[in-house]
Amino acid sequence: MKNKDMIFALQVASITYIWIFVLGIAIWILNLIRVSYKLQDSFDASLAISIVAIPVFFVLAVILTYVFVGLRKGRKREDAYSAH
Amino acid sequence: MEISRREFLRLLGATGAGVSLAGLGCDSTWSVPDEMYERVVGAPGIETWKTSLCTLCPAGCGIKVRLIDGIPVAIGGNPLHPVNRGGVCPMANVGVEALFNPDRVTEPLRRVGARGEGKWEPVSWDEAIETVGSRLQGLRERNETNRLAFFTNHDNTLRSDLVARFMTAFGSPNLCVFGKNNASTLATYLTQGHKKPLSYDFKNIKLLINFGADFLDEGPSPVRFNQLYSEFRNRGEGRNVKIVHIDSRCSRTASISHEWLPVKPGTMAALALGIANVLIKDGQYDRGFVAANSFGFTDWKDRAGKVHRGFKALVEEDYYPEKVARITEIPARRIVELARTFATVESALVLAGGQAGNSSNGLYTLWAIECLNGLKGNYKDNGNISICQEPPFTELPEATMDEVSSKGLSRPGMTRSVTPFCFPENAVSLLPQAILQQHPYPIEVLFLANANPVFSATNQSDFVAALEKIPFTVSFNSFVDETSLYADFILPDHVFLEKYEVVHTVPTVPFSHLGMQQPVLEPLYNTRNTGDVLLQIARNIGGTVASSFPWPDYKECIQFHLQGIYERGAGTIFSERMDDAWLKFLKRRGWQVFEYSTFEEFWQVLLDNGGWWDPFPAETDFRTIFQTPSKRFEFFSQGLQREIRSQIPGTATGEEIRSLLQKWKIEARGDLAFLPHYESTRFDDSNPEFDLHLLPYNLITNIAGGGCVLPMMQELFGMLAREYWGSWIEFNPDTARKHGISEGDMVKVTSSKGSLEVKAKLLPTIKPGVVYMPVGLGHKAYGRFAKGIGVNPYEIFFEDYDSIGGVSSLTSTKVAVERIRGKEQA
Amino acid sequence: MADSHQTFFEDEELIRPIEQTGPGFYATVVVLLCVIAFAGYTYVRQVIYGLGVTGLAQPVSWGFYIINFVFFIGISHAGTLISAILRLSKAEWRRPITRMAEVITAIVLAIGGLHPILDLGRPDRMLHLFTDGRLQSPLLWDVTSITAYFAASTVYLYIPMIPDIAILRDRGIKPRWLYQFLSWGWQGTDHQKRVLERAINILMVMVIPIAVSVHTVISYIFAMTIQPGWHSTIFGPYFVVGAIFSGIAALLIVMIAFRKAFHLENYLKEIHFKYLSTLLLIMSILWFYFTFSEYLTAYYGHEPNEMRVILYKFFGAISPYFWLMGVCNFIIPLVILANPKTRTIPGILIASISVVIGMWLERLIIVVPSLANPRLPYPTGVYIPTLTEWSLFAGGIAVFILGYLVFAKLFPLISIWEIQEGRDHSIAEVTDRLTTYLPDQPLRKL
Amino acid sequence: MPRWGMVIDLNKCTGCGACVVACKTELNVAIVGPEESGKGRTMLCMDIFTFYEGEFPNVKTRHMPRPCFHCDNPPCTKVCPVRATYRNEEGLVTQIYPQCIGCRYCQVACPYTVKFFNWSKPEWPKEMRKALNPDVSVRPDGVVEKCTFCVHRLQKAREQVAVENRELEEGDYVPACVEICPTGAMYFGDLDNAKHAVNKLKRSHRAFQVMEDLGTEPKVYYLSEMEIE
Repeated sequence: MKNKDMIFALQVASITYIWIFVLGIAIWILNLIRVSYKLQDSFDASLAISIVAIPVFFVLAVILTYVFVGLRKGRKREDAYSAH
Repeated sequence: MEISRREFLRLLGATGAGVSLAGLGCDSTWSVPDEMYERVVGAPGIETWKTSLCTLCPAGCGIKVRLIDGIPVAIGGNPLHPVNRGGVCPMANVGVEALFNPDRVTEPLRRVGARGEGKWEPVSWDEAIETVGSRLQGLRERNETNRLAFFTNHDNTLRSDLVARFMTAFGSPNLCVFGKNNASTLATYLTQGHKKPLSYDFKNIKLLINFGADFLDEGPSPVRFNQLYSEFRNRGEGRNVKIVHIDSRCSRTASISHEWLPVKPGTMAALALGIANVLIKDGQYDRGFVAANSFGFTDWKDRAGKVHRGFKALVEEDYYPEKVARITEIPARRIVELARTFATVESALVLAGGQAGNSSNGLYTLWAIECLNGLKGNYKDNGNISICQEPPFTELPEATMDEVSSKGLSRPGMTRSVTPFCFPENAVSLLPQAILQQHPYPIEVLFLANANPVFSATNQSDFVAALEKIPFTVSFNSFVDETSLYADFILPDHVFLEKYEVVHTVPTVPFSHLGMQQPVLEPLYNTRNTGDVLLQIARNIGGTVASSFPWPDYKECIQFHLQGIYERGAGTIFSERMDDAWLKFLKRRGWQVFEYSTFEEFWQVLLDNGGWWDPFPAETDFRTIFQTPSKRFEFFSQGLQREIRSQIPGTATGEEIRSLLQKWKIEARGDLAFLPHYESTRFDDSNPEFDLHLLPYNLITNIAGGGCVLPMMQELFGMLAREYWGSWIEFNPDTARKHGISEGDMVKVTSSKGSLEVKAKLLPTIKPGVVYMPVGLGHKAYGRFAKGIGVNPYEIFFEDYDSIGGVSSLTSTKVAVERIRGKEQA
Repeated sequence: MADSHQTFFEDEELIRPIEQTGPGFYATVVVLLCVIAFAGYTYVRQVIYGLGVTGLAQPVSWGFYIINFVFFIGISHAGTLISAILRLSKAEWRRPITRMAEVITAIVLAIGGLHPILDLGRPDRMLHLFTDGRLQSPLLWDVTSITAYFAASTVYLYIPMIPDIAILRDRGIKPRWLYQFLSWGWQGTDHQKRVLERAINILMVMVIPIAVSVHTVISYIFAMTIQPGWHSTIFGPYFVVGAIFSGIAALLIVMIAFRKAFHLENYLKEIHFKYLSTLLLIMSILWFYFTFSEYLTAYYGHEPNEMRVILYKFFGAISPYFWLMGVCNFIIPLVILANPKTRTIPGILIASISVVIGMWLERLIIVVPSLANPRLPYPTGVYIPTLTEWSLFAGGIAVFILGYLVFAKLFPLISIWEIQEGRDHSIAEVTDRLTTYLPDQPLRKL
Repeated sequence: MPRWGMVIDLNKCTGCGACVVACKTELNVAIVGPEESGKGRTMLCMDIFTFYEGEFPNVKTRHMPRPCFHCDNPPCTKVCPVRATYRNEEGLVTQIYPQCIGCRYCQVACPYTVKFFNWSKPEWPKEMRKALNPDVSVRPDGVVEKCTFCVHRLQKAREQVAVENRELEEGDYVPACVEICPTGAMYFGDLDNAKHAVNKLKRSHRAFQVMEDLGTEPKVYYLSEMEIE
């Protein structure tokens, strides 16, 4: 079914987006750490902050993925439209 | 770590060239004005420095102009110049703004609208000079050369001499120099018998008592006095000069003095005499000097055998400290303390100025103060006070005069016929009266250069009326100021960076000197040096007027003057500082420090180094210093006596003198009138509700009114008060409380002349009962940066004059203040 | 659609606003869009002419934008934090209010988080934050923690909404694809329920420290400087308390408004208001306590620079706002909420509005006086906001209302499945739980 | 590495304001005009404080020029989110205008309030733009600026001494305010270099820093006024 495919694509896209977002943030923070190291600009402080910040985002992404995948997997066979 | 220049600039943000702009791809429309961008992106500019002179105020400091590709961008001090010694004031520093001011007069203008309307049309120089010349020619044809008047401001330039020569050669006595013969000059005249500026040698002094002279913000050379004051405080252990300042406001000068005595306005004479009283009672004055070189200290007999009262008796009887304390509101203890310090210090100098001379009793006040110097004998051979020596210019032959000129010149000047004062040439403020009454004759042509009485006179409305009455007025200003608004022609002068000029003999400076001004760039606009224009006009008139001015242009006129110095070989061109002893040695042997094979070489070095000076003044003796009738320092002024007698035909009777004194509103009678004394000050007593004295003061951001064409100075006008682009009025917090005024309120200041709305500032540095306003803002013309900014306190100043000197009294104004609205709504 | 579940009839009221839209809604939206458009216009103007169009100057260089930033972020603590705490503590009365609270968080956070951008002199250089940011700067801490909080709170809003979206999907409400997409095939199977429950449990534990950190970090913007009035250790908790305080007030206002507009009297009962207003009262007292200790320490220490700021707050130009803040945040809530007679819904509404205003004033009192009183003798600054700031403030509020309205048009404001769950399971569960609280029966018998 | 610093002798300073003006012209600091000035947006990299001590008639007025103090431990650079202000290895606290996003955090963090913001695009009348100092860029609107210790002059001095093949000496690099000061009240140089006057002066018994207790370690020292003996 075309509609179904589209929705599936959207769902895949959203999971991908979440991970890109989280990875983006992680890369951004790592980049800032790198720059601070390069310019000797309080590398330690940056590192400390990143230690807190990066896991938070990852946990969020993991939870979302877990829910999305879990919900799809936990469906009764077949049709998503029938009442539970 | 090696970093490239590019990286460096990027990191530092100082975009030294186009590099960082290009490097960062920085958007030019957002960051840099186009012109700037071109210069920044283009090849690096060639930096050159040119020596010149700043003439934004009469002090004429030596400057060094920084030029990038021939465009002046900054001005610093010329370290070789011995007067300002490398320092400049804020105004000079932004002097290029005057050059690039968008509201300069860029070409000769002829008025097309009504007078004061400010509508002009451009004319060519030839046509303008032609018109002016034919007007003057007309006067000559009618044998009425005296009907030309010239209003100018006092300065120390050669142009002033040229103007004077022009007036003489043309044949008019009506050269009116604003601010020239002020009360100080007259006080010098009364005590020392000449009207030349005095020089002071501060080298050995230990104490300086300053009566109201705000030397750091105005006066002969603010930069020099800033340096001197700083030096006084930093000569080193045991050699520092103690500075005592006497004024009703703690000005900047007072604030860096060691002591400030807040005196009641207009009572400084009493204070000075109170100090004299202690000195005389203690016998601590310079007995030798007083006995040998002064006149009228003790009671004396005239030729007729009549005994006259002496200074000593007067002071001893009338000015004991307790009484002075009552008059001046300074505790008697402090007066005595100050007097004792003054007496015991080996070398102490007294200076006066500002408020002391600008009151209704200004001359007597300055005279009384000068007497302190007399008591201390400050005119000794190695002494402090002397006459400023002019550089040895080429002696000019007398201006040739034909019959017309001689006749015109012999007519009485306008002021003399109307003034009710003893010294009429000072009463320039009364000119409007004479012009309006056309007494003794009408003025038909008026020349204006720099003088701006419509802004800065207390009777400015009279000046407007007078200007409207004069049929033909020519202004030589670079800007359309308030007075030029009423002119028929404006023949714009160059701005100081575009012309040749010489400033010499700055008052108070103890050595003869001259500073050279040279153009640092080609004139930006179609303007001409007023000196050149005057020479051209003289040539056009022809005859003896033309032959008095044999020079093709003003530059040659200057060179002619300097030829004398070159030939005489006196003094030296400014040079890197040399050992004083070495210079003295050379001088003793009659050698010149530098020798020049030709005058051209001399001229070039003079231009490059900025001027000439003679570090060692010629020895002077009392004969030359004291030119009074007695050839001594006069406590009792025979000069004044003579002056008064000269105004009465025949032998003066006591009755006639009395009525003359009556006319001059002088309380003193008899001998007292010829002695320095405290004449109670006159104030505007027309309305009992006017309960506060309003006094003006000047700021270093607007010396001699020059700051109004410099936007930076307008912005930083009150930088210490943190008032930008605006005026304010200063209150003592007590005074303010009594009037229900708090900091920042808008108040209405009302005098009998009118009212102004201005912001209130509360400062503990003001005497209660007195309010102060800075002057220099409130222009109605002068271009976009000046017009409509702030208020002009002169507008509401009460019109009164010094009883004898005829100088405008600026301390006679009384005002009422009223809070209009608070800070928030402001 | 045809075979609608029996429960649909039970909670029909909750779906009705989604299915039916009245003219009032459109009128409101138009008005709000006008306000937003005007705010947009003023912002564009500000970008073109620079921040000169605002009332900011030297030395008060932070004004409305920073005040509103702190204020909006403070409001955002309404939701997630309250709902998480209530969920965590298994407070059964939470069921109809959690979502309303969470929506506030998500929308207000987006608005508040954008405020620093309004404040930038060079918004065109925003990217420098990403290319050359410095994690050392508290502003970057903010960027990070607000992003985290926004992510967490939207997730926390969304995940418990999935079953309700499925209900909407099943009713065939348009746009259907949206609900199909967002419901992730929810069918209410045991596995799905387990997954959902587990995720919610993790999230609610996680979201609390994030929420606390956000406002702490915002306070750090001020507290990390050494400026008098800002450099204070209690600023973190003080801001958090203030945030929760204003958040509850905002939640109460929203509840009262939608109770009236959507006729939710059946769901938002007296008891909810009673509990929440008690919480508001407690927070008010707590806020007072923090304020008191903040000022007492500064006053008692009598450090001259601190004193100048304090005197400016107490008696200076800003003092009317200072005392108004005290009245709004403490006196009015105390008087209204401590008295059962006035603790009615209109009373609570008045108290809540007063608290929201008071908390906004508190932000003003924190930001401006410290800047207006520099240590060195500069002139005291005056800050008078211009139309630009006011219109952007109005725009911010309009965006919030619009966002909330749109949300309410797309999703049920009250969690249907949680209500059902409450009906179906919790009564029994609570009885069981209560018995565990109580002493064992046998003991009592003895 | 030199540590550039300034010493201001308050006993020599007369409060004439030449430094304020020289600074404004050297750095092309905008003239904001009456309207903006009225709103309190006057821009001064160098400023002069006037302190009044006591009540009338025993008042002492003191003037104190104030550049940026170029702290060794600057509170402003710590908070900058984009590295637009930082302390370089020679101790100068610099602003990178093309980097600044205009958040004004450094401005509010500075305990001395020396920084200020370009609220509007700086404008000069067409004629006057020619007179701008070409060594320093004009700032765009929306960035924070402050005294730079005329760091562009350091760059020029460096190039000059490189051409002349010698070491940088005292006096090669002097900010505009120090250069203009007519009373010679300001000294500039390397605080760590014993050959430089500032090194000796900062150890004078009259030397103090502004708000030393804040621990910002300003590199501008003042010499207090002396009493007359």
